[in-house]
Amino acid sequence: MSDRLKTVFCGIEFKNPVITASGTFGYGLEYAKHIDISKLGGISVKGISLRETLGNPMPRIMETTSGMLNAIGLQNVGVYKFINEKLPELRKHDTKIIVNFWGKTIDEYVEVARILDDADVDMLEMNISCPNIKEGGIAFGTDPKMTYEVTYNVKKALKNKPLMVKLSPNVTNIRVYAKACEQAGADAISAINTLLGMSVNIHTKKPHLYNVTGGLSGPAIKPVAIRMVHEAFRTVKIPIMGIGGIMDWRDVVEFGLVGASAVQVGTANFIDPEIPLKIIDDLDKYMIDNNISNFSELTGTVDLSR
Amino acid sequence: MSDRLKTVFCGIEFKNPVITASGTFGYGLEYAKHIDISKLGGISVKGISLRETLGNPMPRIMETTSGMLNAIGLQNVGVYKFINEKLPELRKHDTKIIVNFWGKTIDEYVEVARILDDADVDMLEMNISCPNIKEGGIAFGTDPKMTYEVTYNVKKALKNKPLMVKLSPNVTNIRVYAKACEQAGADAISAINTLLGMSVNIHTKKPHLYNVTGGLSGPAIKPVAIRMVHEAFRTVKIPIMGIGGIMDWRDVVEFGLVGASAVQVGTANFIDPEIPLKIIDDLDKYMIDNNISNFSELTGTVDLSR
Amino acid sequence: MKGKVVKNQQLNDKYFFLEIKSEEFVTQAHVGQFVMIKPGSQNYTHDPLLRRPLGIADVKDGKFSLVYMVVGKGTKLLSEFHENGMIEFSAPLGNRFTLLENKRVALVAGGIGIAPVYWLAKTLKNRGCVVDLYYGGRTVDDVVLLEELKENTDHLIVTTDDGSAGIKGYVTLPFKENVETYDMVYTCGPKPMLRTVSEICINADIPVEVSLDERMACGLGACLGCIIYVKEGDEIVQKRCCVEGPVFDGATIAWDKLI
Amino acid sequence: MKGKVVKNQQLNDKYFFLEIKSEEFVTQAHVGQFVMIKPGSQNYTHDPLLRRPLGIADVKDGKFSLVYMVVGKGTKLLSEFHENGMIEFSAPLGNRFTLLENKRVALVAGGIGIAPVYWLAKTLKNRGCVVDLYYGGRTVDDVVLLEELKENTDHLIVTTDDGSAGIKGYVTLPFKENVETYDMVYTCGPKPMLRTVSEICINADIPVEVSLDERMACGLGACLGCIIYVKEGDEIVQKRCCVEGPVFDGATIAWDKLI
Ligand SMILES: Cc1cc2nc3c(=O)[nH]c(=O)nc-3n(C[C@H](O)[C@H](O)[C@H](O)COP(=O)(O)OP(=O)(O)OC[C@H]3O[C@@H](n4cnc5c(N)ncnc54)[C@H](O)[C@@H]3O)c2cc1C
Ligand SMILES: Cc1cc2nc3c(=O)[nH]c(=O)nc-3n(C[C@H](O)[C@H](O)[C@H](O)COP(=O)(O)OP(=O)(O)OC[C@H]3O[C@@H](n4cnc5c(N)ncnc54)[C@H](O)[C@@H]3O)c2cc1C
Ligand SMILES: Cc1cc2nc3c(=O)[nH]c(=O)nc-3n(C[C@H](O)[C@H](O)[C@H](O)COP(=O)(O)O)c2cc1C
Ligand SMILES: Cc1cc2nc3c(=O)[nH]c(=O)nc-3n(C[C@H](O)[C@H](O)[C@H](O)COP(=O)(O)O)c2cc1C
Ligand code: FES
Ligand code: FES
Repeated sequence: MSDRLKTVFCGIEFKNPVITASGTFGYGLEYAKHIDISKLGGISVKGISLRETLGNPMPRIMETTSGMLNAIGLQNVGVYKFINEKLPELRKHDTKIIVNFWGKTIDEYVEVARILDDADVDMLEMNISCPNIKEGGIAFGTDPKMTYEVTYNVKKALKNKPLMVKLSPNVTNIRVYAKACEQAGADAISAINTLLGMSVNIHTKKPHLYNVTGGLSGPAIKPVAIRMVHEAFRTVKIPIMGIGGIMDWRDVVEFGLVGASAVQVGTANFIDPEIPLKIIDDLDKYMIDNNISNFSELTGTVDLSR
Repeated sequence: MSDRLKTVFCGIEFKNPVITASGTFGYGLEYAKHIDISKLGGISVKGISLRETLGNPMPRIMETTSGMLNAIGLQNVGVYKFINEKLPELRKHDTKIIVNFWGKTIDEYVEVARILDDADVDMLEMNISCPNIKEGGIAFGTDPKMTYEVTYNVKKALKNKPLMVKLSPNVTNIRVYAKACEQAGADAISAINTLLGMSVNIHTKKPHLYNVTGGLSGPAIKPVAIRMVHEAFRTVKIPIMGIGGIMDWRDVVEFGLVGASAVQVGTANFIDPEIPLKIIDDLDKYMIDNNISNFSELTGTVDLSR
Repeated sequence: MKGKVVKNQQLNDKYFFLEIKSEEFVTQAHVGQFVMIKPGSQNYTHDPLLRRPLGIADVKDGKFSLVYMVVGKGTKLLSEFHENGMIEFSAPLGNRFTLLENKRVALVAGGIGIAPVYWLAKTLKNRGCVVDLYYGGRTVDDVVLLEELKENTDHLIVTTDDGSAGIKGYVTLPFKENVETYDMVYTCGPKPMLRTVSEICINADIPVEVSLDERMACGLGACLGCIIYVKEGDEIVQKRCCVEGPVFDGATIAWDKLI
Repeated sequence: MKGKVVKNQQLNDKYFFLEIKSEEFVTQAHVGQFVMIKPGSQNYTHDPLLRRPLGIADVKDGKFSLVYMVVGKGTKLLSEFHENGMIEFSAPLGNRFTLLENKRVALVAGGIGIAPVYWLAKTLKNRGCVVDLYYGGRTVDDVVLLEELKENTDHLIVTTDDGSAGIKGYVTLPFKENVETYDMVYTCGPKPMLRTVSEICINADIPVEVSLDERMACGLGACLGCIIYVKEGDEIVQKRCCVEGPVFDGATIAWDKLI
């Protein structure tokens, strides 16, 4: 890996702009058996809450055309167990750790954030956009006032760590939400989370997911994600982490062009754990071939002239 | 084709519940050379406006993973030329004609609707959800008050023809829009139009579409469409025409289960003009095998018990 | 990982036997484990999107075998692989069966559940066990590889629901009659069958290992899409089928939460 | 429509020659028309989604031929078709070239633009024309089927940008020198070349037919995705490349709106 891949995002230096997306990479350790995770720019771990959460009943996943639906329901070990049991192991690998977290109330969001602020992690990613839990989650992400409110309060509580807010694509106008985050003091935004979808088993007549609806991810949603990152980039000045359907280096360049300063790879990790590493290598080649000395040179350089 | 496929929708009897979607089937006549269009339940023609419209500059289309983006810009011959030149030809084929229409102001919507109300067509489909024109279109479809307003005014102006309103998926909560249509007097709704998307050519750094963004259609979006029809069905009593990513009879059954009383096939027509006819045949077989005497028996029967 | 297709043989209308050459993989694999396999040769198309889990049905001479049933687009694409084509997979994944030596064991397989059982039978036989295989299917088309299975078992009892092969009726019936005679039971197949076999074993106080089959996205323990509910003392806890399984102690599975 | 792959031959690193058997189709096809072809054998996968337009490069003995260049996932998948595989397409589509008899004609082809020109050359030759083919490519790898073309033309002038085959330089140069000697010109290739050829012809007052290449979704005139701008008197009007084209009068094309 070359220096040219180094990416400064919210003042934090990532080895490269390729981070694995929350919920698709476990606590990182699951993948450490299969790939060298220290080669990653960073890892955004599975959404953490104050208390351990068991998630939704099964079935929780279903494939759709070039996508998948999930309604895991934010199952996680809780913030304390994460810090005590997962983090020390994870820290043995030389990569940045972003902790994705959520709560059911603003107070819960603030409490988890405070705890993480004092833990040995690099950055917080606040999930206000998970479509798969009834309370909290999506409600915060689909009402701009709530988005402002929760962001403002969490940011106020943080002393050490940058705060990135993860936006929901299930809104009429993502610009409003990006703006709300910026105004409330967020250091960055990440976009997008999953689109709300559903599928039904025509033989049993039951929804494929116990939760009825679930989050749609994968290459199917990439055009929506690209559009939203583009819109957000034209609206706010804080940096954007681009997410949604990334399968190869070309997708990363596309996200860069519309305004991403770094990216997250999600569903692709399921398809082949080697994908993020391959993307990093290929991106390096692309940058050499095109004489790009840093990924930031690409950010937002889409040519809108006609 | 059997009697069991007959579908009454807004009091109109369609041969079967399979209609070709607006913008994907021209004025019907283009396809008459390739398939027997009289076998279709109906045809929703390309969105018509008061005056001829030239649409957007090229490029207008781009393929995405299991989907496509389009920004045609509602090119059409205008309502008079449609009625005088296209309709008489189209009427030689024994199938129902739904006229998809749009305007830039409420007055324009009302005027086109009035003209069509007196023409030899079966039903009107009001497009308030096209993402590809700057004025009108999407603005009406992403603000519930505007949706109510335009629906109310158009409905008031109509004497003869049922009014179906086509909803945009680019909203936070489609239930609100479905409700607004119902309250304003719409006879039916159709859902969904395309999702707003974008893609960029990484070599030229230009957006693939001249219009920058475009409407995403095809199997990629089906899970979103299924979810929205499901939500709309649980919110309103007026019938729903399900649209979005239908490729085969299984998809039609899935839309039926979540609440569609009929469906529209869009992008699939591009892939193979035979698809809608094949769907009709296969649906007939499915209904025989499952002892279903009318498609309406399926409508909304998804099993939500756990 | 990549391997070369040595053979992709159609066994009957539904079933295929796929043999893949892959030296690096083979030495690490254990009986009961599975692979996540890419159901298309093309990295540039994304439908189907996810890899598909398939049990390892045999390992020998630097090759491994899979037995699969064509049920959807992934397995249909798999069936179109040509000889010498390269195929991608992650493997070996999951835990393994407990392998006894010189004991009397029963294997109970239903339909495509034969895949991991095939290798298990061979292995236990090689370890000096007396191996009885109870193998049930809906029709004659659901019981495959009978010749090979006969060679690797002491008794092969075949049943079909419609009597088109072997004894007519459920495979659990002949098994139940003899359950007391075994030191250990292994089973793989549809969940209702697995439950019945487990209950028979619990009643007879015979240990039983069950290979479970849940829809999987990652196969690596990351997505939490493949949860199995297991009793631990008074509690019911969650296990990931892909990592803590697919083999579970049949006496601990919380069947009511699974079926 | 369906046809059987008779041959899918790799010509060089990029180019393939695909021959498809399809009786019903062949009798209806005209020179200059194209097919929309499904770039995968599987109806149950939807990536790539749309059919791809390819010019008809030859028709004979109940078969038709395509020449294609692998540029993306659709053409890559096409290149993986095996002999005897069934392939789906809609055809024949679009308008056609005007076929003269017993005249002197020039064909100017650039790169993959050779596909429709191949059949055109043969046909015009059979109609008693004197056929000169100017055929340019970037490198030697972009000029294919030279033997066959030589047989079906009176003069074959090959150029490459790097001189790796034929004359070094643009194909429009040798063509321009002789333009006055022809009764009619036909051209297919990259848009800048088509424009130059058209301008040369306009200046020399020679009629020119241009086969244009626009991204297409339907190929049937329904989607309005393939608009070409054409001068009609003082007006610039829209034409659909797939129905009113792909062959246009080169003197009428509004190039500024296209390139
Ligand atoms: C650990 C494990 C081992 C397996 N071993 C084998 C094996 O050796 N041989 C074999 O043929 N199959 C095996 N399966 C099942 C196999 O993974 C599925 O049949 C396959 O993924 C279906 O893919 P598809 O694309 O053809 O079907 P899809 O189009 O995805 O689905 C078609 C039908 O199959 C059902 N289905 C899909 N995935 C699964 C699944 N994971 N479990 C059960 N039903 C499913 C769907 O509900 C649907 O009805 C195993 C599954 C697991 C989890
Ligand atoms: C009427 C007509 C006739 C044609 N005849 C031939 C022919 O005989 N032989 C042949 O090899 N090609 C021909 N083409 C071009 C051919 O259709 C494209 O190369 C093909 O669709 C690319 O598909 P893909 O999936 O491989 O590439 P994609 O993955 O879709 O795209 C790869 C690259 O090819 C470019 N591309 C895609 N579609 C087109 C297009 N329609 N025109 C130009 N560039 C495109 C893209 O911009 C991109 O850079 C013809 C096109 C038309 C409209
Ligand atoms: C199984 C699964 C679980 C997920 N869990 C989380 C989560 O806990 N927190 C979160 O913010 N996003 C979660 N996501 C969303 C992803 O991080 C990502 O935003 C989304 O999948 C789109 O990216 P992709 O198309 O690359 O997968 C999850 C996605 C999947 C598929
Ligand atoms: C090229 C194209 C043009 C379209 N034009 C219109 C239109 O004029 N009016 C309209 O209401 N919808 C239009 N649509 C949307 C379709 O009618 C349909 O709602 C959408 O494509 C989703 O269905 P599908 O996935 O089956 O294509 C268009 C879609 C496409 C792809
Ligand atoms: S399949 Fe992902 S955790 Fe088991
Ligand atoms: S490709 Fe659809 S109109 Fe020409």
